[in-house]
Amino acid sequence: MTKLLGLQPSRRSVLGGLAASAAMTGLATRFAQAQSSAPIKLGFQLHRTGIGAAYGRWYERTAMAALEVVNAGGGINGRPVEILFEDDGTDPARGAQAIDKLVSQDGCELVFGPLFSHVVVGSAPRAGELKVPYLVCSEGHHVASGILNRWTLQPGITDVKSQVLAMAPWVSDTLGKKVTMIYPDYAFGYDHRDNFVPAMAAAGGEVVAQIAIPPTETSFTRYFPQIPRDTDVIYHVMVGPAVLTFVKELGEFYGSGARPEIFGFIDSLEAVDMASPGLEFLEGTHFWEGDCRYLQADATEHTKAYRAAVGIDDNGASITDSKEVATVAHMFSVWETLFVIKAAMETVDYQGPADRQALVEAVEAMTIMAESAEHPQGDKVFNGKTHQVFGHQNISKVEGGRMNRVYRTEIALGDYPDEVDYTTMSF
Amino acid sequence: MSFGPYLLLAVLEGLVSAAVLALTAVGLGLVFGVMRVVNVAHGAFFMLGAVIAWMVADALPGPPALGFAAALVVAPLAVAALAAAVDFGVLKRLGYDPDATIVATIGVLYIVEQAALSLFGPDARPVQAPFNLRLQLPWFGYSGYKLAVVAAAVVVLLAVWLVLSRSRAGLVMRATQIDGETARAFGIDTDRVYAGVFALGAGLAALAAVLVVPIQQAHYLMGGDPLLLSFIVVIIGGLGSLRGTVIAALLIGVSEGVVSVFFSPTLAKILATLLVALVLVFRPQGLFGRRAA
Amino acid sequence: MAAVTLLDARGLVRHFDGLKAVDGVDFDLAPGEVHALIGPNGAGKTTFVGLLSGRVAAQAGTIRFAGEDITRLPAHRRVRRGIAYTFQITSVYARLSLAENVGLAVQSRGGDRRREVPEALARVGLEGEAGTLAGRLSYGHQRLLEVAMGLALHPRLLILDEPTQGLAEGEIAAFKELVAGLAPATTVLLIEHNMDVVMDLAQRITVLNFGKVLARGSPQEIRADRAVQAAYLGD
Amino acid sequence: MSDTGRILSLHLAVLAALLGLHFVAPPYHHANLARVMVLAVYAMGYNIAFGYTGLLSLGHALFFAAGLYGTGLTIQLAGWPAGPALITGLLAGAAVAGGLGLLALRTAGVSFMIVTLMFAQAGYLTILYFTGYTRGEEGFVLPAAARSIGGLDPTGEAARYLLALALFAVALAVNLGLVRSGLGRVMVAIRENEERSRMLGYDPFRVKLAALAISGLYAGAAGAAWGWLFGYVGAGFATIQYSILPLLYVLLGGAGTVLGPFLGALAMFYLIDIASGLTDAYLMVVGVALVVLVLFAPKGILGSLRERWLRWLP
Repeated sequence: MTKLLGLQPSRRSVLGGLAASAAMTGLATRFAQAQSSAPIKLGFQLHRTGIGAAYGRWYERTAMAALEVVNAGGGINGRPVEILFEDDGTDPARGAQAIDKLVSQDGCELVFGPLFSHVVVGSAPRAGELKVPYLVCSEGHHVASGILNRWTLQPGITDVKSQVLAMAPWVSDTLGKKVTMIYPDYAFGYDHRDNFVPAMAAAGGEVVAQIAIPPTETSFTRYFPQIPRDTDVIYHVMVGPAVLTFVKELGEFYGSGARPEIFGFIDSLEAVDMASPGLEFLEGTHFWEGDCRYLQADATEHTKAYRAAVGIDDNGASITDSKEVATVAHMFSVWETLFVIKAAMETVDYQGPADRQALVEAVEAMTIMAESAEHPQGDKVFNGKTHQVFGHQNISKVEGGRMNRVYRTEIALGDYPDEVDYTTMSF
Repeated sequence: MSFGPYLLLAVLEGLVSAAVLALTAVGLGLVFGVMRVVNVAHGAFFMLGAVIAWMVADALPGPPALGFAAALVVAPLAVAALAAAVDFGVLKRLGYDPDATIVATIGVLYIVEQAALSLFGPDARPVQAPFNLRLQLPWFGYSGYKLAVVAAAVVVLLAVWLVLSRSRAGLVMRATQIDGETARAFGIDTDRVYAGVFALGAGLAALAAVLVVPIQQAHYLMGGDPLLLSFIVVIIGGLGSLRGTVIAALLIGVSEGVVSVFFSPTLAKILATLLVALVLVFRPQGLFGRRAA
Repeated sequence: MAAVTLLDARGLVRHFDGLKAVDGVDFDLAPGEVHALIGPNGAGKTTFVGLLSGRVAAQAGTIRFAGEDITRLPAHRRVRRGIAYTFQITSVYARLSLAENVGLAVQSRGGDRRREVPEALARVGLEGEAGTLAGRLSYGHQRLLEVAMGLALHPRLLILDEPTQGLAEGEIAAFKELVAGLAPATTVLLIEHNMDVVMDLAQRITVLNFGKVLARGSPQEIRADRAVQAAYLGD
Repeated sequence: MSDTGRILSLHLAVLAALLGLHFVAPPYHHANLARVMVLAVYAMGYNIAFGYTGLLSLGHALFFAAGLYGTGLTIQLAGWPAGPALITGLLAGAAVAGGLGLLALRTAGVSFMIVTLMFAQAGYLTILYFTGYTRGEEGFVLPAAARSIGGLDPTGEAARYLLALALFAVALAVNLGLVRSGLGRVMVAIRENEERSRMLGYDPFRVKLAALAISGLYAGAAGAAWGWLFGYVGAGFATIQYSILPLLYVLLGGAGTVLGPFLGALAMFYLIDIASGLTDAYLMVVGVALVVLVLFAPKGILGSLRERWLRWLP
C-alpha cells in the first residue's frame, strides 16, 4: 500500500501544474494580493436547517452583529472581515463536508460556530486533518474531555460538566436534597447525569431517580409516575421541538397541588416564549441560563450594547417580532468567540493559512477574559490545556412570566481537574 | 405512585395516543386502500395542518376557542386543496405507479417542509386549547382537552365510517378500490375519485393535526413520527379496514403506554417497536386483512 | 425402483372457507402417459393441480412422486424433482427477453443455456423471437413460451393448465403434435376445455366435479359415461 | 464490440476517470468524491436488494450502522487493531441483514418496508440506550493512530481517496459479476415474477435472503469504511434519513443498473451542495428535482438511457 501513498507527490505536482497554469490566467496574482488587503474570510458552520435551525437562525444573527462591530472598529489587523456561512443541516456528515467547503473551496482561515455536539464531534476530525482552527460554541464536554484534537477549541461558552458542577451545591442547599433527573437518552443527557450525580452527593444531596427519555418521544406523561414521591427537586434538561410538550405535561401532571421544586436547564425552553399557553405552571420554578434572556436590572452597559446590536428586546425576543424568542442563553458564545478570534489574530499578526498554528497557540495562551464589550456575558477564565473556557452561570427564577436571576455562580465553583493537555499534542 | 393509578395513567395516555394515531392513520389508510399510493407526504400534510392552525389562531384575536374553531375549518380545507393539486399535477401524470409515487411524494415532503421552514420558521409554536380544563384525580392531574381529543377522534372516525359505508361517495370509493377499471366501465370518473380521496386523506391528516396541536405544538419537522406510526397502524390494521385501523391504533397506543410502566423509557420504546414489528412478521396481512387465497 | 406409477395421490383434501375445492381425491399417473383433467368451471381442477405442484398446501392426504413422499415438499423443491407447471393465466417475465425467460428454466436444472435455450424455443416455434421482450408477444405466443419454459425444465411430469386457451387453430395443431412427441420421456397432465385436444391427446381422462372424482377412464369410456354427460357435457 | 466488451470498457473507463480525478480534482471536490464513493458502495448494496431483487427496504441504515459500529466499537471499546475491526464491521452488516431477513422476508411489499423500518428504528434506539458505551447521537471519534493498518494511514487526503476508490472498484466489480451471474439473473426473475420463479424451481425466500445479506454486506462495508476513513461514529447514521438516502440515490441514478447508484449519489450530493449555495431553501430544490425526475425520467438517469439507447447496460 505504500505504493498508493507514493502517488501523493504526483498529485501535488499535478495540482502544482494547475496552479502554474492558473497563474498565467492571472488567478494566482489575485491570490497573492489576497494576502495583504483583501478581507479575512471566516467560515461559519451553521445549523440553518435540521433540528438545530431554531438556534442556527440566532447564531447567524449574532455572528453578523458581532461582525459589524468588528468591521466598524477597523476589522482585524487592518483588514476587513467577512463571514461565510455554510449550512450543515445539523448533521455530522454534512458538518465535515461544510468544513471542507469553507476551507478548501471558499478559502476561509478558520471555522467557528457549531452548537450541536454531534456536529462538533463529527466535524472536528476533519478540521484536524485540514489543520484549520475550529472554534465551537457548543457547551458540550467533548472538547475538554480530550476526545478531539489540538485544532478544536471552545473559548466562548462553559462546558456542560462545569455548568453542572457549579449548579449542584445551590440546588442541594436551596431547593432540596432528593433529586429526580429527567433527561434525553442522548450523550449530553448522560453528561448531565454523570456529573450531577457525584456533584450532588458531594454537596450532601442525592439523586433518587434517573429517567432517560428517548429523543423520538413526543409525549411524556406516562413516564412521570416514575418520579418517586419523596422527590424534592425535579431536574430536567430536554431538547428538541417536543420540550414544550414535556413542560406542559409536567404541569398538567402536578397541577396546582403540591409539587416538587423544579430546576431545569433553559435548553428545554430555549427560543420558546415563556408566555406560551401551558407554561403558566413554570411560575416559581428555576432555570439555568448561560446568559439571561430577560434584561436584568443590574445589566452592564456591555450587555445592553450587545443585546441592541443583535436586535433583541428586554424580553429576549426579536425587536422586530416579539414572538420570535432568541436563544439568548447560548448565542453570546458566538459573539465572544468572534472577539477571541480577533484578539488571537491580532496577537500573532495573522496573515494567512501559514499562521493557523500560531493562532491556535495564541488562543491557548489566553487566560483571563475580562467582562467587556467583547465578553458581555461576563468575565471568563480560559484553560489552554483543555481548550475550554469557564465562566459564571446564572440561575433564574420564573416570576410573573419572566426570568429573574437569583444566583450567579463563582467561576471557581465549576472547576474540575484537567482531563487532557492538548498543548502536548502535535498539530 | 402505587401500581393501580400508575396503570390507569398509562392506559389513559395509551388511549390518547391511540386516538391521535387512528385520526392520523385513517387518511393514510384511505389513500393507500383506494389508490394503492404510499403517500410519504402524509406526515407533511399533517404538519401543514398544525402550522396553518397556528397561523389562523395567531391571526385571529379573541378567545382561543374562536381561533381554534376557525383553524378546524381552514386547515383541513387548505391542505385538502393542496393535496388535490398534487394529485392532479403529479400523481395522476404518473399513473399512480407505486414506486414513482413514493419518490414523488418524498419530493412533495421536502417541498412542504422547506416551505414551512421558510415561511413559518424553525420554532415550535403552541396553539392554545379551546378550553382549559384539568381533571384532578386523587393521584395525579390529567388534561381535560386530551380526553376531548379522544372524543373528537371517535366522532371523526364514526363520520368517516358513515361516509364510507352509507353514502354514494363511499360506494364510489369502494368500487374504485375493488376494481378501478370496472368502476370506470360503470361511468365512475376515477380521476375525480382519486383526487377526492387524496384530498380527503390529506384533509383528515390536517384535521388530526389541528386537534393535536394544542397538545403537541406546531413544528416544521413534526410530520415524521405521525407518518411512520400511521403506516404501522394501517399495515397492522389490514389494508382498507377502518375497524382494523382503529383496533391497531388502540393496540399500539395502549401497549406503548402499558409497556412503559414496566421498563425504562427507551427500553420500553424499543420493546414496543419490536413487538409491533413481530406482529407484522407473523401476521403479514395485518390483524384484520385477509390473506389472498 | 421402476415405478409403475409416476405419481400417486391418496385422499387429497383442500377446503377454502367451507368451499370443498378438493375433497378426498385419489389419483395416479403412469409414466409416459398423457392424462387429461376435465370438469366444469369451479370443479377444483386448478386447485387439484396446485396440490400436486405444491402451490397449494394439502390439508389431508399424501402425494408420492416417483416412489417418494412429496406431500410436505415446497413447490420449488417439487420442480427440482421433475414436476413442472405452466400457469392457467399466462405468467412469463414480461420485461425479459424470450431467451432470458427460457434461460431461467434451463439454469434451474443446471443446463447449458447457450445450447438448450434455442432448442426449447425451436420446439414451440418461437426460435426467431429470442431477443423479443416476452411482454410484446401475442397472448397465444406467450402461452407457447410458457410451454417452452416448462419443457426446458426437462420435467418428468409436465402439468399444463389450459395450454390451448387463446391459441389459433393452426397453433393448436402444432401444439398437439408437440405434446404427442413428449411421450414417453415426459408424462403430461393436461387441464383442458377443448374436447378435441383432450380426445386426441389423452390416453386417460379424469373428470372432477365438486371437488370429487366423477369418472376416470379412456376417452371412449368417458365419452360414454352418463354421469359425465349429465354433469359436464351439459345435456 | 460485444456487449461484454462494452460493459467492461465502460466500467473500466469510470474507474479510470475516478483515478484521473485523483490527480486533477480541486481539494474540495477531491474530498467530496471520496465520500461519494463510499456512499455509492452503500447505494450499490441498496440497489442489489431494491433494484435487482425488488426488495424495498427502509431499514438499510441499520446495516450501515452495523458496519460503522462493528468497526468503531471494536476499536474504541475492545481496542482491536483496525484490520480485524474492519472485517468485523463488514460481516456485522451481512449478519444483521441476514438475521433481519429471516424475519422480515416473511412479509412483502409495504409490510416489508414497515417491518424493516421498525427493526431499524429499534436498532437506532438501542444505540441510544447504550449511550454509556456508544455516546449516542454525539458519537465518538476514532483516533488516527487506532485507524492505521500496518503503517497504512487512512487519514491523509491521497490515501483516503485511493482507499475509497479501491473499495468502490471492488464493490463495482463484484456487483457487475453478481448481476451477470446465475444468482443475479434469478434475483431479477424474483423481482419480475416471484410465483413464476418458484415454479421454475427457485426458492424465492432463499434468493431474497441471499440478496439481502449481500446488500447488508455492502452496507456494512460502506459503514465500516466510513468509520475507518473519516474517523467518526455516531447514531445519526442509524436514523431513517440514512435509510431513505440510498433509496433516493438509486432511484435518481437508475434502479437495477450497476453504475446508477454511483451516478445517483454523485448527482444528489452535488445537487444539495450547489442548491444550498444558491438558496437557503435548498430542500425545495431537492424536492422539485425529485418530482421533475419522476415525471420526466421515472427510471432514473441510467434507467432512461438504457431504455432509449443503451440496451446492453447492465
